[in-house]
Formats: sequence, structure tokens, C-alpha cells
Amino acid sequence: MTQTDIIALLAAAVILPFLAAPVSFVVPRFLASIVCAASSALSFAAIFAASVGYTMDGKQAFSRDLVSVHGIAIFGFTVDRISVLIGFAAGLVGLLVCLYSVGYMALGNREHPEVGKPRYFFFMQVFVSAMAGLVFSSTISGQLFFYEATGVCSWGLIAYYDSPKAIAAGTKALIVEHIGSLGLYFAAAMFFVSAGGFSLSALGGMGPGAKTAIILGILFAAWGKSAQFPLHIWLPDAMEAPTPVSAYLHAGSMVNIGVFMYARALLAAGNVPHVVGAIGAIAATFTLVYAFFLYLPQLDLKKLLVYSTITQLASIFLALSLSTFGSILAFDGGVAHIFNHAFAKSLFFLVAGCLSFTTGTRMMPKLHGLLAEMPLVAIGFGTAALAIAGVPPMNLFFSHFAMLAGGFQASRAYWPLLILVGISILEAVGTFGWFLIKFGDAVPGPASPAVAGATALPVTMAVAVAALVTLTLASGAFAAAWMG
Amino acid sequence: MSLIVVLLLTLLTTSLAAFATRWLGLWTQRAVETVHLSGITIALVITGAIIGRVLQHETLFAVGRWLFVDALGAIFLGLVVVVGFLAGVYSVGYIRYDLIKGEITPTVLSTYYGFFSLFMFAMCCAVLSNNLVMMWVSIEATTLSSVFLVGIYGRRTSLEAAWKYIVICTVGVALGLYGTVLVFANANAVMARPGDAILWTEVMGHAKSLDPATISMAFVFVLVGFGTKVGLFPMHTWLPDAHSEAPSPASALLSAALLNCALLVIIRHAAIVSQTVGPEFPRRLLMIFGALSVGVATLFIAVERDVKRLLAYSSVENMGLITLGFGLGGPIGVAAALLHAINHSLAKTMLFCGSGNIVVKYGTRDLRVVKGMLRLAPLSGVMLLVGFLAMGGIPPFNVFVSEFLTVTAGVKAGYAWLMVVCLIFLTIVLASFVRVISGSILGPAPAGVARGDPSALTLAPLAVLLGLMLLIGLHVPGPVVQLISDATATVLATPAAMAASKGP
Amino acid sequence: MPVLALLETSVALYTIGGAGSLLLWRSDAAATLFAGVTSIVAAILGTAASAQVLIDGTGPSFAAAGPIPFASFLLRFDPLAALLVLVISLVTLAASLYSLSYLREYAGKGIGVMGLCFNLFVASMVMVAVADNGFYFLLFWELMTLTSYFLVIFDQDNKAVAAGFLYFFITQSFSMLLMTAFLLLFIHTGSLDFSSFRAANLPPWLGSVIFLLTFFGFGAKAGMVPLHIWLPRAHPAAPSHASALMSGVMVKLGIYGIIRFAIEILGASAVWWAWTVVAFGAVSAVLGVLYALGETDIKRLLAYSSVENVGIILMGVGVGMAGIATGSPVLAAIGLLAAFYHTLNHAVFKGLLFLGAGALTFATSTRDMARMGGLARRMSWTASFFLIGALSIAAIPPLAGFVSEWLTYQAFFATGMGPDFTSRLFGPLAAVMLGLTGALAVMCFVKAWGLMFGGAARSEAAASAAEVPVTMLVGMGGLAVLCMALGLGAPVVAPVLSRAVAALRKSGAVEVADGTVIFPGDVHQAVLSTPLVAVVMVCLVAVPVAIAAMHRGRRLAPRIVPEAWACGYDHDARMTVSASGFVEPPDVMFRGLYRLRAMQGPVGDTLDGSVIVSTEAAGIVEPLWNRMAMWVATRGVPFIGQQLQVMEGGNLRVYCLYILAALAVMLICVVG
Amino acid sequence: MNGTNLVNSLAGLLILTSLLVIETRRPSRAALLYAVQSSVLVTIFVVLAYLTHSTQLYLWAASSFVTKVVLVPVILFGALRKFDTMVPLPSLMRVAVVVALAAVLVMGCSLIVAPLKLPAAAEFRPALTVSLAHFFLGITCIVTQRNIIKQIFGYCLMENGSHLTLALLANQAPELVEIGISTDAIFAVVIFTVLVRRIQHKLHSLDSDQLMTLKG
Repeated sequence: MTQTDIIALLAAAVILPFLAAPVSFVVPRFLASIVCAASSALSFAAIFAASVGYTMDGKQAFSRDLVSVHGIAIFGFTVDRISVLIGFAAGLVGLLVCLYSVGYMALGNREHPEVGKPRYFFFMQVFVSAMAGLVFSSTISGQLFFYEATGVCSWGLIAYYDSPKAIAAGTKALIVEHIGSLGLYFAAAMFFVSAGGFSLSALGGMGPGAKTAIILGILFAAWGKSAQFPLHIWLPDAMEAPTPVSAYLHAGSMVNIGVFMYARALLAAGNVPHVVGAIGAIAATFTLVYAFFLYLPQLDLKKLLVYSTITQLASIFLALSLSTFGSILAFDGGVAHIFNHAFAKSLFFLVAGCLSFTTGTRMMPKLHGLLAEMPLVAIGFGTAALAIAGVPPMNLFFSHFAMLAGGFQASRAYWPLLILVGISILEAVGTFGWFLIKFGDAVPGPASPAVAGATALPVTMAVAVAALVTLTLASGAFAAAWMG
Repeated sequence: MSLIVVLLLTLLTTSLAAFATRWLGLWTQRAVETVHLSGITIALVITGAIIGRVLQHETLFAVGRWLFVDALGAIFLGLVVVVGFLAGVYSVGYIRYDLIKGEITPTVLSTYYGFFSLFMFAMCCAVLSNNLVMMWVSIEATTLSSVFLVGIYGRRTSLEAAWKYIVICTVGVALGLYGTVLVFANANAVMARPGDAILWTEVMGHAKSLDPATISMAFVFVLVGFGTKVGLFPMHTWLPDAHSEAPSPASALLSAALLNCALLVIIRHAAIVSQTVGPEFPRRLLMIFGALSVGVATLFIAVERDVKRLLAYSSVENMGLITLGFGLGGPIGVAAALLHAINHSLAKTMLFCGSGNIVVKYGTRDLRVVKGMLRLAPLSGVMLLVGFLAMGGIPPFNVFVSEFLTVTAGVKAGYAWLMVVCLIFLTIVLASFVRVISGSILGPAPAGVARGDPSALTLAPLAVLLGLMLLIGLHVPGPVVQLISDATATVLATPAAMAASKGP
Repeated sequence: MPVLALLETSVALYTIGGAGSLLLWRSDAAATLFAGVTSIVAAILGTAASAQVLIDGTGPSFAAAGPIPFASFLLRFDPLAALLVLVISLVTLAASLYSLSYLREYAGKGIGVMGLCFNLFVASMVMVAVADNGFYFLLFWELMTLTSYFLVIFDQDNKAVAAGFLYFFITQSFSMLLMTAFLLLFIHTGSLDFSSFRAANLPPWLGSVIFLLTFFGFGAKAGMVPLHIWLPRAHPAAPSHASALMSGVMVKLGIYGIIRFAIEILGASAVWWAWTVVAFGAVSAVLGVLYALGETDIKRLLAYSSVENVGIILMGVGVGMAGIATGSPVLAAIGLLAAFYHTLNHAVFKGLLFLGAGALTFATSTRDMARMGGLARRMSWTASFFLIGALSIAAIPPLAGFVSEWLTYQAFFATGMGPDFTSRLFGPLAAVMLGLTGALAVMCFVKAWGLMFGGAARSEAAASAAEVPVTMLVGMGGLAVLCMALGLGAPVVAPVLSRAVAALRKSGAVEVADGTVIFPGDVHQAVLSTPLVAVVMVCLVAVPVAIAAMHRGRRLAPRIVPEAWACGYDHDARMTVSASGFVEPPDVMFRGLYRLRAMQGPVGDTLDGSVIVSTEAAGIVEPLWNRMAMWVATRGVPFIGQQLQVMEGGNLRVYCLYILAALAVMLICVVG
Repeated sequence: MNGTNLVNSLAGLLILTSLLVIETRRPSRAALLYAVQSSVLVTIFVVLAYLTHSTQLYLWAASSFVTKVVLVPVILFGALRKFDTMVPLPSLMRVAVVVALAAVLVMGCSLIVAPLKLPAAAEFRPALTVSLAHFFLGITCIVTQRNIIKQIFGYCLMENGSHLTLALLANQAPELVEIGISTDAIFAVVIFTVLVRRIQHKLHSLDSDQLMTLKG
């Protein structure tokens, strides 16, 4: 497969869902969900084919500019190991979530019994498109563009149920993410001033001052998108969204944009000034501890998952930041963790969705004994919980280990970093304990009344959950091997 | 006969014909609409031809070089006519509702359309003028011709707004005259032919030999004077009143076309001053006014509850941003400002027209009353929603691009801190818009308001504008890019541009 | 078949067995059979492979790149690993045989899944033993914990879930210490391979740090006091065949880790390490047996007993380390030999005892010893096997436990004659502790056996108990035979183990056996011939019997046996010796130590309390940022806006003044 | 008294007349006074034309006479006469203060004019100063007077001031420019009066403080 073919495929992956999105408004309601699933499937198929092509070509990284004004590249695609990996995950999770939505947005849903409105599927597809665009973007302007686009999709989907709370939550998400994007605006502007263009590859050739300013700008934007303290406040409220949205946007892909952009910047920058790493690492550690602390009072399963997402992302930030102190392993581990976390956390959210679909509640005190009543959901719950707890053979173990190993590596240069790594290990223990308790509460034993009265699960939802269980079990070694 | 003259005559004739229809009795409405629509359509076509010529790197002159179109002028001419055309089409749909509701009589209708075309005529004069004093005259004429558009409903508040509008603007613009006269007097002293000293193109050519002290003082007068018309803080006070009281399409015209015309005058003077005094001086003044306008208008936006006043403050904010862009200078800054001028015009026309639909639907502009637009009038709701987001700087729409360019220019100019502050203000603006969306467009609909969108004539212009906004947001069309880059060269007075603007 | 192939086949079979069991989840019988048979075969293969390595004294290794870029997949089947694989395989063999019938008790509760967990548990233990790379070691280590966790919570009741949590949490937390240690070595050597760890030239402080990290990390798994608290809860919660493996084998992997790291990789380079190990071992031994003594739940008792035995093994390891650190090969040899031997023995008899306990539960549906009684008559086979196990664990010659404890004593005696003061101080002290342990262990198992099998039945269930099915008996019987074999066959076994020790110390084997006698490294020290002891023991029983037989004819007529005299009351089942009554003297004597255990409660309360406080605090903090952000958005900015609105008061003339003001300011700036 | 001085003195007279316009109570009388002032302006134009031998300025004088002395006063007089009977609204400042302010304005404007290098108006610097001050006096009228009719006169005064400036500085500009400016002025006055009448009709008041419903 030539590079042009790969680029064409990726362009198709971006454009197809975008073109298909307005169709949701035209076709009858029951078809909209099918269209959505189909277009996301096509998009994923394109990404998949491109990934295969890329692998067959011996993983030759390359970039190609697509849109230029006056010879300045505004947008283009970069195909390399991190973009293909994360693009693959985003596409696949997108496909599974769209599939899941077919079953979820239905009258049988006990929490929100309604057939999905066209705008749900519209935003979903636009998001699929924007996500692909962002991940493969080779320019900072492209990133900014899609960053904002995903923010709008997030807003539209969070506010989907139109309740005052949902609308407020959507507004908050949009604004807070936009505040984050200011960093990206700034970084992009700095970028242009320093490099005279927007191609991220130019970052490597810049002076340390410009590099620092640009990466810090990107880091700030990343905090906004990845819900890091103090810009995390939108994410817990965003749980007003339909659960597939939470799974996709707030666990599987959108929140990963932040860390991904940071990773992309670090990769492009090559030698990064240590101050960036230090700021990133300290902030990440703080978020890590803070969000862990907030596990404790959560009764709503989705809320718990939110804080867990925040800590997971924080640990990726930590690893990526530490990688600037000279640890490639931390970087690889961090990126692999993005990949793995996408599957595991999406799975967990989809399980939460299954629970609210079948039982009408997400409150953990009401959910016991899943294994007795709904084995698949229970297995999903267990797999996801143990994955987040960092237990092998679930995927997060692999990347988490690599991140910690990288952290240790980095601390060779500056021993105080070991303190941060130590804190993150303690947090990992705490997370492990907490999710083990939740697992023990929810999965085994006799079914609680809410669980005993559960309705049946639609096939599409079951398929999505089963697929994600498999992925959660299998993706760890794959990601590690890919990154290495 | 030059195209320019044809354009102006078309508009003038349309205006007179529209006034004349008041004596047609029952036929008034149909006749005036026909006259109006054909007039603005012809104007649009001619403008297209003019811009086509300008794209061939040609500078058109007319009436003994008193009128001319260069790339810079072409951009603003295009804005005036395109906005005028779309707002004109929208007017037809919108004003019919006023007729139905009995807000106005058919006689008033012909007055409205007459002033509409006259207003456009005045604005075209302003952007086409090469004569410094005629620029002033035209700007003054725009005020006079639009006062009745503001006061057309004859309500207590609309009369008040009209009065404030005319008093503040005449006071302000009169100050501008001093600036103009100072420039002329100074140029006259330097240049051989007094007839040339009044021409902008000629003065530009001799700008380097003018007296810096005089010219800088002149620029202060120009900036404060025409700045009043642009709506820069603290001279913007007429703007929210006038914009909110005028019929929605007229508001669109005021906001999206008129402000730009005055801005063009400032830019033309700034170009001279840059030559004479050096670029630092005008840039600093523009930046100060621009930044202040952005900041103050943003805070007003945050508390405003009247949708049209909110949009008016947004105009102040955006004009501030454009001014800031010019102030930041450099090729990027100027290009960003020009692009933003285009983007703001499109977006603001769209929003003002959209707010017209709100008024049609709810009979009020109070956002505390307007609820659930999306449910009641889905198409208008969606378009307004998208329009607000676009105006807030969300991609893939156009405003995003120019805001981003402005920030880039700021960073490049070494004003990173100012850009951060600006970005924070822009976020507040976005937040306020989103608040409007979530409060008034989303959510449950109130009982007692009929469902359904207003007529297609009120929707089509919105859709067209939205399409244009999306187009520019996704990819700025080649001709626009070319115009902007040529205009940038003119503003920065690069040698090539100077040579090109030399008349016959 | 080459050794490695045997091992690989064995692991593959376990995995296949597990997977097959899961696929057969619809049919309990099929799942039981499939999982059982595959694991039996696998265990036989494992035994064969490890036996061969032990006999050869050297084993193969295997290297592959593996999917993980930062860790290569290395296996190393050295004698130490082989010993562990042997232990695993033997107990698995018995437990799998046993499970064929035992699992009937779990019919309808998901035997397919249990088969999966059980087989994977075994497989992961084998892999832990042979893994030679830090990452894979941890991977299998965690897998082992995970699968056993599922076995622990298999009953799905609150108690099991809580026990499972405690177990998993403690071992996982402490495995983080392991990971830290590995990663410290990793940054020092740039690789996670054990081989590079071995080659690392560590600064002493780092060595000590890593020793402490690994010691506590593995110690938690081994159930060393004070990290043992999970053990008496988790082991009893699992099904008995799994408990047998957990208690008999899995804790040994903790020991294995300590040996692997402290001795093989770090080279036992400091004496204080050795005494640390001994001290923890001694405390574990004494406290473990004391707590066992106080238990009435048979499986909990056995679990505490495991703590005790781990202590004994650790004492041996400690002595071995002291020997290496002080450069006395004999000391090292005996200490480690004792540890190895006891590792093997304890696996066998603890496996046997847990299986026995399982049999009792199977028959009586209770684990409370107070509700059993008189079972010797009803379940004579089980009783005999349990007796053998109990005697063995109580170190009664000539059974297995005796030999290893004897070796341990010898090790301490040798230490007592050591060159330096600390050795001479600690050696005898530890020997005294060991003696105390041994005595209490005897008491403990006399109590256990007596209460369960002796006397009258104390519950309906006990009264109607029946012997367990034959496969269970075969499983137990096999282990019982092994108990005897390891005792009597000590002269054969000891040299084999001694070669493993030698391989570990990378020196020639110290000769420890000659003919029927074993002697700990030095013939001048002490000599033990277990066959001779056996003969003596047989004679001790046989001679009185023979004498009685000779005098048979002069025997008095049998007396009428009335009801036992009970101070004039009718005899009552309640009057038989109770568990707590039996242990009252030590209870009183060691009150202080028992109080130590009671202190776990307050610690737990404090932890719970702090979690509650943190939860409340988090509940307060959570909305705080929200509120602050919202305040800025909904109050702060609009407040400024409202203040500004005053500026636009609507007065036209004021507006004109603004223009003038702007002009004035600008003019002043320009002119001035 | 040479021509230059004459111009400068006449300019001073402009200030005086404008103060009269500001302080007069009846609109009709103010319109008449405005006509008087405009004729002073026309005189200045004539003198200037004579001094500079500028034929264009004669034309300006003529057109100014038509527009400022005749047309505008007539329009104002006709439109506003009916408001003569209305109770006058209090001014923000007393006469004395306004006079003082005028003096201050003249001084301030001289500061503004001082740095200008304008050879065309070198000798008419005082007149230039006065023209600027006159302009600001017009604004002062708008700012200080509550009566909206007075605001029209304020505009007219500004107009005269700027016209004088134009004549002093830009007398060589093409005639058409002057016509444009005058036309604007006439239209402005017409529109002002129309609006005043409509406001009076709607509000029954000419108080600009009544026009304060639209705010921030």
C-alpha cells in the first residue's frame, strides 16, 4: 500500500462520518442509529486498513500536508506508531459504542426510555470524524480545530437529555474545555511565530524557550480536555450524558485527546526542557492524589468512573512528563496506557450503561450480585474493575508497569522524581483496593432486588460489551509490543 | 460609464423609486418589494463584476479619481453589498410580519425600503471614496440615512434610540472632520495641486513628507471621530440602543456593514499616519482602543438580557478585536483583522436576522422570556444555535480562524500577555453565548406560543450565511485570500502596493 | 522427553484443562473430570521434570523475545525452581485426585469456573517458580494471586468476599514493594532479567534496600508475622483442595522469593539480613502456633499452623544466609537444607491436613471442631491419614516433619558454635524458640485430632458422618505415604536437596548422607538415621504388644464398662474436653501474645475511621472547586459587568462627554 | 485694522453670538440669532476670500449664505416656533459658567493648535483657535442643555465652527466638497427637527433627561 493510499484511507475515515452525520436528520428515526453504526464502522474499517498498510510497509512514519495556504501547511496527516495506535483505539471504541447505542437508545431503556433523537447520532458521527482528524493531525492548527470541534460535540451530547442539569453540565463542559483550548491557541500562535508554520515536526528545531512555552500551552489545553485539576470540574457533571457518550467521549477517546496531544508534542519536540516535565509531573501527581481522594464518597458508579478516569489520565501525564527526563519507556508506556485505558474504561462505562438500562439505577449500594443475574455484565464489570485495579492479565497492568518502570528510569537523572513515582505507586495500591472492594460488592453473592428485577440486555449492547471484554484482556501485550 | 458609478446610481435610483411607491396605494407593498429586490440584486451583480476586476490586480477609478476601488475597498464594498443583499432579502420576509402585526403601515414600508437603499448608497460611497473629505461626508450621510431606519417603529424607545444615535454620531463624526481637514491642509501645503491633496491615493504617495505633529493630531481626531461610528469604547454608547431598536435587518446592516465603513476610514488614515509618523504611533492607539473595547464589551455581554443589545455589544467587542488586529500590525495582524471583519459581518448579519426570527416568534427580545426556541421553531433554532457558537469562535466556522490569526499576530508582535487576556475575554463571550443557547434555544418550550418556523424568506438568508461561514471556516476561498493579501499590502504600504494604487 | 518440554507440556496441560473446564461449564461432572484429569497428568509431568532436575542438580533455561519490548521472556529451571515445581506438582496431584469427588459439594455453583481458576492458579505458580525475568515474574505472581483470589471468594458470601479482599489487597500492596525492588534493579542494570540482577554490582545500601523490599514483599505472601493477617481468613474460605495448594504451596513461593533474592541474587551479603530473617521467622513460628492453638475452626487452625511453619522455614533460611554471610559453608548448607526440606515436608503434610479438613467438612458440613468428635470410628481412613499428617507436622519421628525440624535444630546448634558473638547469642535463642514451637505444635495437633476424631460425636452431622469417596482418600493417602516416605527416606532425599542447595550457593554439594544416616554437613556434629528411628519407634510400640501377647493367658476377665463417672451426673456430650478448655493453660500463659492478635482489631478500626473521615472530607472538597468556578462564572464576571452598566446610564449628554474625554486624553498624550 | 485682524476679531464675535444662541430661551429667537451668527461667518468668508484671493471662498460664502443664513434658520424657525410657549428647561450651568467655559475652551484649543505646522493658516492661528473652540462650544451646548432643541443648535454651532476651520485650512478644496458638507448639514438639521417633533409628539416633552429608558 502506498503512502498516498494510506492518506486517502485516513481522509475517508475523517470525511465519511462527517458527511453521514446530517443524514441522521433526514432518515426515519429507527434508521438513524443504523446509519451511525454503519458510518462509524466504515470509518474504523478505513483506519484499520490504513493501520494494516502502515504495518505492512514496515511502520514507516510519514506526514503529508493536505491543506496549505500560501505554502503554509494548515492541516495534514501524520502516520506514525502513536497516531495509528490511538487512532485505531478511538475508531474501534467508536464503532463499538455506536453499535451499543443502537440498543441503548431505545424504549427498553429503564433509565431513559426514548428512541435516540437525530442529533444524538449527528453529534456522535461528527465526533467520530473529529476524533480521527485530531489523532492523525500533523499540524497544531489542525489539532486546535478538532479540539474545539470535539468540545462542541461533547457539549451537544452532554446536554442531550435537555434537562436543566444536563444543559448546565454541557455548558460547563464546553466552557471549561474552551478555557483549556486557550492554551492551545496560545501554543499554536507561538508555534507560528517561532516556526513560521504549523507543522508539528518543526517543534524539534526550536529553541528551548519557545519549546517550553509551546509545550506548556499544549499541556494546559491537555489539562482541559483530559480533565486534570483544576480544569477537571466539567467531567463529573458530564455524566448527565447518555452512558454510551460517557463511554466514548469521557473515557474512550475525547479525554484521551489531551494526553495524546501532549505525547505528540513531546515526541515532536525531541529534547524537552526539564521544566516542562517538572510542571507536568507535579501537576499530574497532585491530580492523581486529589482524584483518588474523591473516589471515596462516590455512590454513583459513573461518578466513580469519572474520578478513576481522571487518575488514570493523571498517571499517563505523569509518565509522559517523566519521559522528558530521558525515559523512552515511560513515553511508550504512557501511550500504550492511553490505548489500553480506552478499552478498559469504555467497557466499564458500557457496563454501567447496561446496569442503568436493565435496572434503572447506577447507584452502587443498590447493585449487588450481578454474577447471579447477568453473567456477561458481571464479567464485564469484573474485567474492567480488575483492569483498572491494574491486575494482569488485564491490559492496564502492562502499560502501568511500563510507566512505572519508565518513572524509575527517569528518576535516575533526578532522584526527587522518585517521590512522585512513589506517590503514584501508593495511589495505584489505593485504586486497586477501592476497585477490589467495588468488585466484591457488586459481582459476587446473592442478587439485590434491583438486580434481580433486571430486564434483558439487547444483543447489540451485549456484543459491544463482549468485544470490549476481549479487548481489555488482549490489548495489553499488543500495545506494548506495538510501542516497542 | 464606470461600474462604480453604475453601482451608486443603481442604489440611488432604487432608493428614490422605493420612496416613490408610497403613492401607489394598495400596490405599494408589492411594488416596493419588487423595486427593492431587483435593486439589491443588480447591486450585487455589479459588485461582483467590480470585485472580479479588482481580483485582476486592477484599481478602478471613477469621477475624476474621487471614487476608487482597490483590494482594501473591494473587501469592504463586498461586505456592504453582500450583507445588504442578504439583509435586504431577509427584510422582505421580516417586515411582512410587522405589516401583519400592524406595527407599520405600507407607507412606512416604502420609507423603510427607501432609506434601506439610501443607507446602502451612503455606505458604498464611504467605502468607494478616494476623497478624504467625501469620506467624511459619506459617513455623515450614513448616519442621516439610517436614523429613520432606527426610529422606524416610532415607539418611544425607538425615537430615543434614533435621537441618541444621531446626536452622538454627528458629534463624533464632526470631530472626524477636523482630522480630515488637518490631513488635507497639511497635504495641501506639501503637494502642488490642491485637487490631489484631497485624494487618499495621492496623499499616501506623499505621506512621508507630511508634518508628523499635525498628522498625529489629525489621527487622534480621526480615531475618536470615526471611532464613534465604529463603536469603539468609550464612544460606543449609541450602538446598543440603535441596534436594538432598529428592525432586525436594519440592525444587521448597521452592525455588519456600517461599522466596517467607518473602520475603513480609520484604516485609510492609519495607513497615512504610519507613513508619516511611523507605524508605532497608530498601532498603539488602535491597540488601546481595540483592547478596551473588547474588554468592556465582553463584560457587558456577560450581563445583557436583551438579545439584540447583546449582539450589539458583541459588535463592539468584535470591532475592538478587528481594531486590535490592525493595531498589532504586521502582515498577519492586518490580514487577521480584515478576515475578522469579513467573518464578523457574516456572522453578525446571520445573528441579527436570527434574532429577528426570535422577535417574530416571541414578540420580545428579552432572553428571560424567550425559551425553547429549538422546539418551537426548529430551523431557526438550529441556525441561531450554530450561529451563536460560530460567533463564539467555535470551529469549523469562520470566526475561529480569524480569532486564531489575531492571537497569532499578537504573539508575534510580542503581546502574548495581552492575547492571553483577550482569550479570556473571548471565553467569557463564548460562555455568555452558550448561556443564551442553553437558556433560550434549548430546553422546554413555553406554552401558548405557536409552533413552526417563520417563512422561508426569513430562513434562506440565514442558511446562505451559515454556508458562507462554514465555507470560510473550512477553507478560506482563493479570491478572498487574494483580496486580503493585496489589501494587507495596501495597508502596510508596501512598495508594490503603492505602485499598484497609482491612478491613471 | 527433555525436561523443558515436560515442563512446558505440563503448563500447557494446566491451561488447556482450565480452558476446557470453562467450556464445559454447563456440565459439572464433565468439567470436574476434565480439569481434574488434565491437572493430574500435568502434575505427573511436572513431578517428573522437576525430579529429574533435582537429581541432575542442574536444569535448562529458555529464552524468547516475548511480546513485551522491555522484558524478554526468560525461564530458568534450576534446582531451586525445580524444588518448588516438585512441591507444586505433588500437592496438585493429590489435590486434583481429591477434587474429582470433593467438587460434588460445589455442584451448581460454577465448577467450570473453579476448574479454570484452579488450573490457572497452579500453572501460574509453576511459571512464577521458573520465571527468570522481573516483569514476567510479577505477571505470573499477580496472576497467581488473582486466580487464588477467585478461589477464595468462590463461596460468594460476605465473609469470603471480605477475606478475599484482605488477601488480595495485602499481597498486592506488598507486591508493589517487589515491583519497586525490581525497578530499582532495573534502573541500576538497565534490564529486568534476573541474570542481569545477579550480575549487578550494587552499592551496599541499595542491596539492603532491595533486600528489605523483597523480604517484606515476599514475606506478605509467605504469611510471615505481622503480614499474616490475611492468611487465616483467606485460606479457610477457599475450597479445600485450593486451600491445600494455597497453604501448602503458595506460601512457599513467598519463601522461594526470599531465597531467590536474598541469597541467590543479592548473595546474602550482610549478616544482619540473616538475623532479620531468623527473627521474623522465630516470631512467626511462635505466634503462628499459639494462635493455631486458640482456634476452633479446623481450617483456620491449619492456616495459623502454616504461619508457624513458614516461620520455621524462614529460620532455616536465615541460618543459611548467616552461613553465607559469614563464610561458613557448612552452616549455609544445613540451614538451607533444613529450609528446603521443611518446604517440601510442609507442603506435603499441610496439603494432607487441608485435604483432610476438606474431607471432614465434606462429611459433616462444618469446620468447627467443637461440632465434630468421634469421627475416628466413622471415617477411619480419613482419621488415619489426618493422624499421619498431624504427627508429621508435630515433628514426631520418624515422619517427615521430624527430619526437617531436626535439621533446623542442627542448624541452630551449628550456629551456636559459630565464630562470632551474635551467632552464638542468636543460635541457641532461636533453638529455644523452635523448641517452644514444636511443643506447642504437638499440643495443638493433639487437640485437633482428639477433638475431631476422639470422644463422642458432638453434633447431628458428626454422628451421621460417613467416610468420604475413594478418590479423596487416594489423594490424602498419597500424601500420607509421602509423609512417611519423606521421613523414612530422608537419607535419599537429603542429598538430592543438598545438591539444590549447592546449586544455589554455586559451590559443590556438602555431603549430608551416607547410607541410612544423614548428618548435617559434619559427621562430628550429629547423626540421624530415620530408618533406625523408625525401627525404634516400631519397637517401642511392638515390644509392649509382644509382651502382652506373651502374657495373654494370664489376663483378667474383662471388667464391665459402666458409664463414665461424672460426679454423679449423667454423662453428657458437653462434658467432653472442649477446644478452649484444652488450651486454657497456654491461653493463660501467653495472654500477652494473644492480646497482640486482639490489637489487630483497633488497627483495623483506625483504618476504617480514617477512611470514613477521608470520605467525609472528600465529600466536602468535591463541590468546592465547582462552587468557586461557578462563583466566578455566575457572580464574579456579572458583578463587574453590572458595575460597568452604571456607565451606560442612558444619559445622552454624558455619552457626549465620554467622547470628549477620550479626545482630551488622547490629545494630552499626543501634545504633551 | 488689517484683514487678518478683522478675521480674528470676527471669529471672536462668533463666540459671542454662539453664547447668545446657547442662552436664549425661545427656539424661534435662537434660530434668528443663529442666522445672525451665520452672517458673521459669511462675512469672515468674504474677508478671507478677499485676503487670499480665492474665488472658491467667494463661492463658499455664497453657498453658506444660502444654507446657513437663510435655509437653516428658516427651517428651524418654522419647525420650532410652536415650542416657544413651552416652559423652558433649566440649564446645567449658569450663564457665567458657560462664558468661563468658553474662555477655557479657547485657551485649550490654542494649545491644540499651537503645534500644528500649517503654512496656509499661519496668520489665522487665532481664528483657527476660535473655530475649534466654537466647535467645542457647540458640544458644550449639547452637553449642558437638557432641551433637545438646544441640542440641535449645539449641532449647528459645531457645524459653523467646523465650517470656519474648513474655510481657513481647506479653502482650496474643490467646491463640491463644500457643497457635500453643507448638504449634510441641511439634511441633518431637517432630520433633527423631524425627530424633535416626533419625540415631542410621543413624549410631550423636550427634556433629554426623559430619554433615558434605554440603558446598559
